[in-house]
Amino acid sequence: MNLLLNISFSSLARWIDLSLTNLLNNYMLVKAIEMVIAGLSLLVFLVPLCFFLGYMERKVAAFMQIRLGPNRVGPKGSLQIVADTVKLLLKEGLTPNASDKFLFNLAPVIVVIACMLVMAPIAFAKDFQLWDLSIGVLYISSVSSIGVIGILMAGWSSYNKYSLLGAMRSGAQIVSYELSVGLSIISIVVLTGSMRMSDIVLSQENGWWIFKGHIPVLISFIIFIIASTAEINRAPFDLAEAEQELTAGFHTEYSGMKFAMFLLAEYINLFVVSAIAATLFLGGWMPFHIGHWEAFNHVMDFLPSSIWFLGKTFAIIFIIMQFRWTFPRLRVDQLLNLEWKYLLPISMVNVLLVTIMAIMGWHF
Amino acid sequence: MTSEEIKQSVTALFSDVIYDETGEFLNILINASELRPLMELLYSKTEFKFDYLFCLTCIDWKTHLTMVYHLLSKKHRHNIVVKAKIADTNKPEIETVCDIWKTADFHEREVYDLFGVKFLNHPDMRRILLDEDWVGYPLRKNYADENMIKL
Amino acid sequence: MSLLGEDIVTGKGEFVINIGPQHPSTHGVLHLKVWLDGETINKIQPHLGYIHRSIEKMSECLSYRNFIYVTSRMDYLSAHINNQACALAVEKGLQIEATPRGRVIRLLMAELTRLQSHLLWWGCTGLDLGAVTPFFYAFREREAIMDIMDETCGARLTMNYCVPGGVMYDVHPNFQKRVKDIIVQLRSRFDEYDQLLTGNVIFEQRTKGVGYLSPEDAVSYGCTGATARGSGVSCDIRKWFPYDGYENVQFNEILGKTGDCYDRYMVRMAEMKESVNIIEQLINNIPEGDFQAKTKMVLKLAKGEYYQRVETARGELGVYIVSDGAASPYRIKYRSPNFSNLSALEVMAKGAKIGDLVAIMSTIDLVIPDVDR
Amino acid sequence: MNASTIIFYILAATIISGALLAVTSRKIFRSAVFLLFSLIGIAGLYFFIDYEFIAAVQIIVYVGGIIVLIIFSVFLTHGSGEDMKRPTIGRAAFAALAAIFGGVLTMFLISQHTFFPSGKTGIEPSPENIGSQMLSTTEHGYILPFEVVSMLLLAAMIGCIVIAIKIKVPPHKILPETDEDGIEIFDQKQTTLENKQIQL
Repeated sequence: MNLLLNISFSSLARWIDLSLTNLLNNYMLVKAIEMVIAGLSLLVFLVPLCFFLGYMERKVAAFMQIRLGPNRVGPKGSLQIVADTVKLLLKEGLTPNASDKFLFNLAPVIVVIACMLVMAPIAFAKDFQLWDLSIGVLYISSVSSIGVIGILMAGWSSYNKYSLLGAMRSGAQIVSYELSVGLSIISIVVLTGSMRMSDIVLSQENGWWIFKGHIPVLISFIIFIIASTAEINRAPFDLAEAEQELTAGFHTEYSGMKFAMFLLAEYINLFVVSAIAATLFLGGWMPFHIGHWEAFNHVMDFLPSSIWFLGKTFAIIFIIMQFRWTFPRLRVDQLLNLEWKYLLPISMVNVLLVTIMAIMGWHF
Repeated sequence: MTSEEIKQSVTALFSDVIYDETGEFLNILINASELRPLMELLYSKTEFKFDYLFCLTCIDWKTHLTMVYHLLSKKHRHNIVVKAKIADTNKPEIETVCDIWKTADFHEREVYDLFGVKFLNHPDMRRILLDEDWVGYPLRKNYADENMIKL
Repeated sequence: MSLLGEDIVTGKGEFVINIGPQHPSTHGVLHLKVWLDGETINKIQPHLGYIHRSIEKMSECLSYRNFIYVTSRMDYLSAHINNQACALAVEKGLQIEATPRGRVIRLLMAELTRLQSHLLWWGCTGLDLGAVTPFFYAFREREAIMDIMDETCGARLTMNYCVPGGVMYDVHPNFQKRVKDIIVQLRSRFDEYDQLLTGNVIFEQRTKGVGYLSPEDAVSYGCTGATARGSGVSCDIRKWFPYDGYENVQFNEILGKTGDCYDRYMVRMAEMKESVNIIEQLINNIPEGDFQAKTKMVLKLAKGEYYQRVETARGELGVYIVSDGAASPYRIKYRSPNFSNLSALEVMAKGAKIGDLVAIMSTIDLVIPDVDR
Repeated sequence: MNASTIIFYILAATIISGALLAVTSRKIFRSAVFLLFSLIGIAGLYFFIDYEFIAAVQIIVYVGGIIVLIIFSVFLTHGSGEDMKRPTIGRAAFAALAAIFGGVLTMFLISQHTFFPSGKTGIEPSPENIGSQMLSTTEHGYILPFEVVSMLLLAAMIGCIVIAIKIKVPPHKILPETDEDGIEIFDQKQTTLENKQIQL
C-alpha cells in the first residue's frame, strides 16, 4: 500500500517514456505514441467523468426537489446515464434542410475540442499534469474563449430564429463575463507572481489563498464562481438555452450524438471551471495546511493529493449544481447589468486591493 | 341606480327602445343602426358608467340575429343587457364597440367567426378561432356540415 | 438561405418570431406572433383556435343534464367550478335551489379546486422563470388534494361532480378528516413556498415592474381574476354576486397595488390562504340532509335567458343560456375568463423583453382550452 | 524530415488553406470561420516556437475578441445569410493582378535583403520578461508605446459609449394610489369621456 502511494504519476510517465525509448529508439515515434496515450487517457477520464456528473446532477436535482431521482436502471439508477447515452447514440442526427450543413456539423466538434484543450494544464494530483506551461491560467482563459465560436456557429447555421437569438445572447454573455473571470484569476496571479499552474499550487503550501488572502481573495473567489457559472451557460445564467423562452436556444435543432456533444461539453466545462477554482483558491491538490503546524500538515498529507483535488472540485461542482436547482433565470438585460455594473467594477477595485496587499506583503 | 331610473334616463334620449324586464337583468332592445350612440351614452354618462362589458355574443333566431351585450358598472354595481336586432341574416352588419370596450375586439372577432356578423370599423376583422379559409359560420342554425355526426 | 430575408425582418428592422403552437411556456397550443426589435417586443398577436372544439355548439345538442360535463374540458384546472356555473344556471332556469348540504359540498370542492389550480400555477410560474424546484413542491400538496377529489367523486381532474340541484354523490366518509389534514399541511407549506420563490432576489427582479396592466385597461379589456385584482380592480364574483352560500363565509378579496407580475403573483398566493380559510370555516359545518334536490328526469327550462357568473381560479366565468323551452339549450355562451385576459397580453407585453413575456404569460395563468373552447 | 518539420508544414497548410478559403468562400459567415482557423494556426505556430505568451494573447485577442466581433457584425448585417454575388471578371482580374504584383514585390524584397544572424541574444520570451520590458524605461523599454496605445484604446472606448448611449424612456408611468376597493381610479378616464358625451 505504502509502495503504491509512493509511486507518483511523474515517475510512471518517466517509466513509460524510458521503456518506449528503449523499445523503439526513434524519438519522433515515441513522442507521437506518448501524445496518443495522453489524449486517450484524457478521453478515458472524461467519458466516465461526464457519466458521473450527469448522474450527480440528477441526484442533486432530486435531492433538492424532494424526489428520488433515477433508481431503476442499474443499482441506485447509476446506469441511467449509460442508457441515455445509448439512446442518444442510436438516435438519428437530424440536419435541417436549410441549414449550413458544414458549419452545423462542425459546431459541436469545436465546442468539445475547445473544452478538452482547456484540460491540458490542469494539475490533477501531485506531479500529474499533461502540460505545465509557463502561462497556464492565461492559456486556460484564452482557449476557453474558442468555445463561444462553436456556440455562435451552431446558432447561425441551424437556420432557426430561436437558435440565432440564443447564440446572440450566449456571445454577449460569454464575452462580458470573461472579463470578470480574467480579473479574478489575475488577483491570484498577482499574489503568486506566476501564471504556471504548478507554481500556483505550490504557493499554497502553507495555506490556501482563500484563507491567506483575506477578504479580497474571498471576493474574487465569489466573483469567479458567479462569472464562470455564467460563462459555462449554466442556470441561473443559462439564457443561451433558456427553455421557457427560446425552447432550447442555440441547440434547438440538434439531436442525437451532436446534441450529446453539447451536453458533454457542458459537463466538461463544469468540471474545468470547478477545477480551476479549486486550483487557484483552494490549493488544487495541496492538502489542507496551516502555516507551521508541521504535525497537523503531516496528518493532512496522509490523504492522497488526487483525493484532495477531486474533493475540492466536486464540492464546487455541487455548489454550482445547487445554483441551478434553486434560482430562477435572469433576464438578458439584468444579466449584462450584473456584469457591467456590479461584477466588473467590484473585481477591478478588488484587483487593486489585492495588488496593494501583495506589494505590502499583508497576506500570510 | 335602479332599472327604473336607467329606463327613464335612456328614454329621455332614445325614443324607440323597448324594455324587457322578464329576466334577471334589465334588457334594452334596440335596432342595430342605433346601437352605437346608445353604447357611447351608456359608457360615458356618469350616472350609467357601464365600464365593463362582461359578455358579448350573438343569438341566431333563424329569422334574424340578435347581438347581446352584457354590461356592468364597476362603480354603481348595476347591470344592463343591450340587445341589437340585425334583420339581414345574409349580410349581417353592425357597428363595432371595440373602441369603447377593448375586450370587444376579441369577442367581436369570435362572433364574426362563428356567426358571420361583420363589425363595421373594427380594426382587425379576421376569423379568430377557425381557419381563414373555413366555409360557413358554425353556430348559425342553418349551418350544415356533411362530416358532422348527428346525435 | 435567407435568415434575415424579407419574410423574417420587416421594413423597420423587426424580427418576427412565432412562439408556439408548440412551445414550453405557452402552456398549451397557443400561438403568438411576436415582432421583435432585438429582444424587445414591439407587437404581439395571438393566434387562437388550435384546440377549438366548439363546446358551445356541442352543448346545444345535449340535454341540460349532459352539457354540464362538456364544460369540464374548458378550463380543466377548475373543472368543478365550471360545472358549478352550469348547474347554477340550470337551477336558475328551473327555479330550484340546491340542498344546503349539496351547496356546502360544492363550495368545499370549488375551493379545493381553486387551491389545486393555484398550486399548479405556482409551480409553473417557477418553471417558466427557470426555477424547476417549485414545481415539485407544488405537486406534493396538489397530489394530496387530487387524491381527495379522486376519493370523493372518482376523478382527479375533470370531475363532473355537480348536477342541477346539488352534487352527484355524497362525500366519502374520510372526506372531512383528509381535508383537515390538507389544511394543516398547506398552512405549514406556504412559508416554504415564500422562502423558495417569493423572497428570491432574481424572482423579484424578474417580476417587479414587469407586465404592467393599468386598472383602466384591466376593466376595459374585461380582465378578471387575479389578473385584474393585481391591478387593484375589485372583481371577485364571490363578493360581488355571491352564489352557493359564499355570502355566509368570511374571506377577503385580495387587491394588488402596482399591476405588475409581482402583484398578480402575490394576489394568487394570498388567495390560496383565503381559500384555506374558507375551507376551514365550512369543513366542520357540513349540514346533514340530502346532497341533491329532487329533480325531474328530463329537465326543461322555461323560455327565457339565464346568466350565471362564478369565480373560477382564473376569473369570471359566465354561462349564458338562452332557452326556447326545449330539453336542450337553444344557445349557450361561455364567457371564459382566459379569453378576455389573453386579449390584454399585448398591452402588458409591449416594450418588454422575451423573458418578460414568459413571466407575463405565467402570471395571467392561461389555460388554452378555455381560450379556444 | 523530422517531427518538427511535419508539424510546421501542417500548421502552415492550416494557415494558408484557412486564409484562401476565407477569401474564396461565398458565404460571409463561413469566411469568418475559416479566418478563425487561419488565426488559430498562427497561434499554433507561436506555440511551436515556444512563444507561449504571444500565442495565448493571439488567441485571446483574435479568436476571443476580433472573430466574435466579426461574427456579431455578420449577424446584424442585412441579408448576410445569402451567398455573395460572384465578382465580375474585370474585378477578379484586377484582384488577381494586384495579388500577383504584391507577391512578386515581397519575394523580390526578401531576395534583395541578405539575412545574417545577429550577435545579440534575444530576450527570453517568458511572461516575466515581457512584463518587465513592457513597463521599463530603459533601452528596450516599451512604456511609452504601451501608454500611448492605452490612451488610444481609452479614447475609442469612450467614443463607443457615447455612440451607444441612449436616453432611456421610463418603462411605465407611476401609478396613482388605489383606494380600498380600487374603484376611484377610473374617474380619470371618466372626465375625458364626459367631454365626448357633450358632443352627443
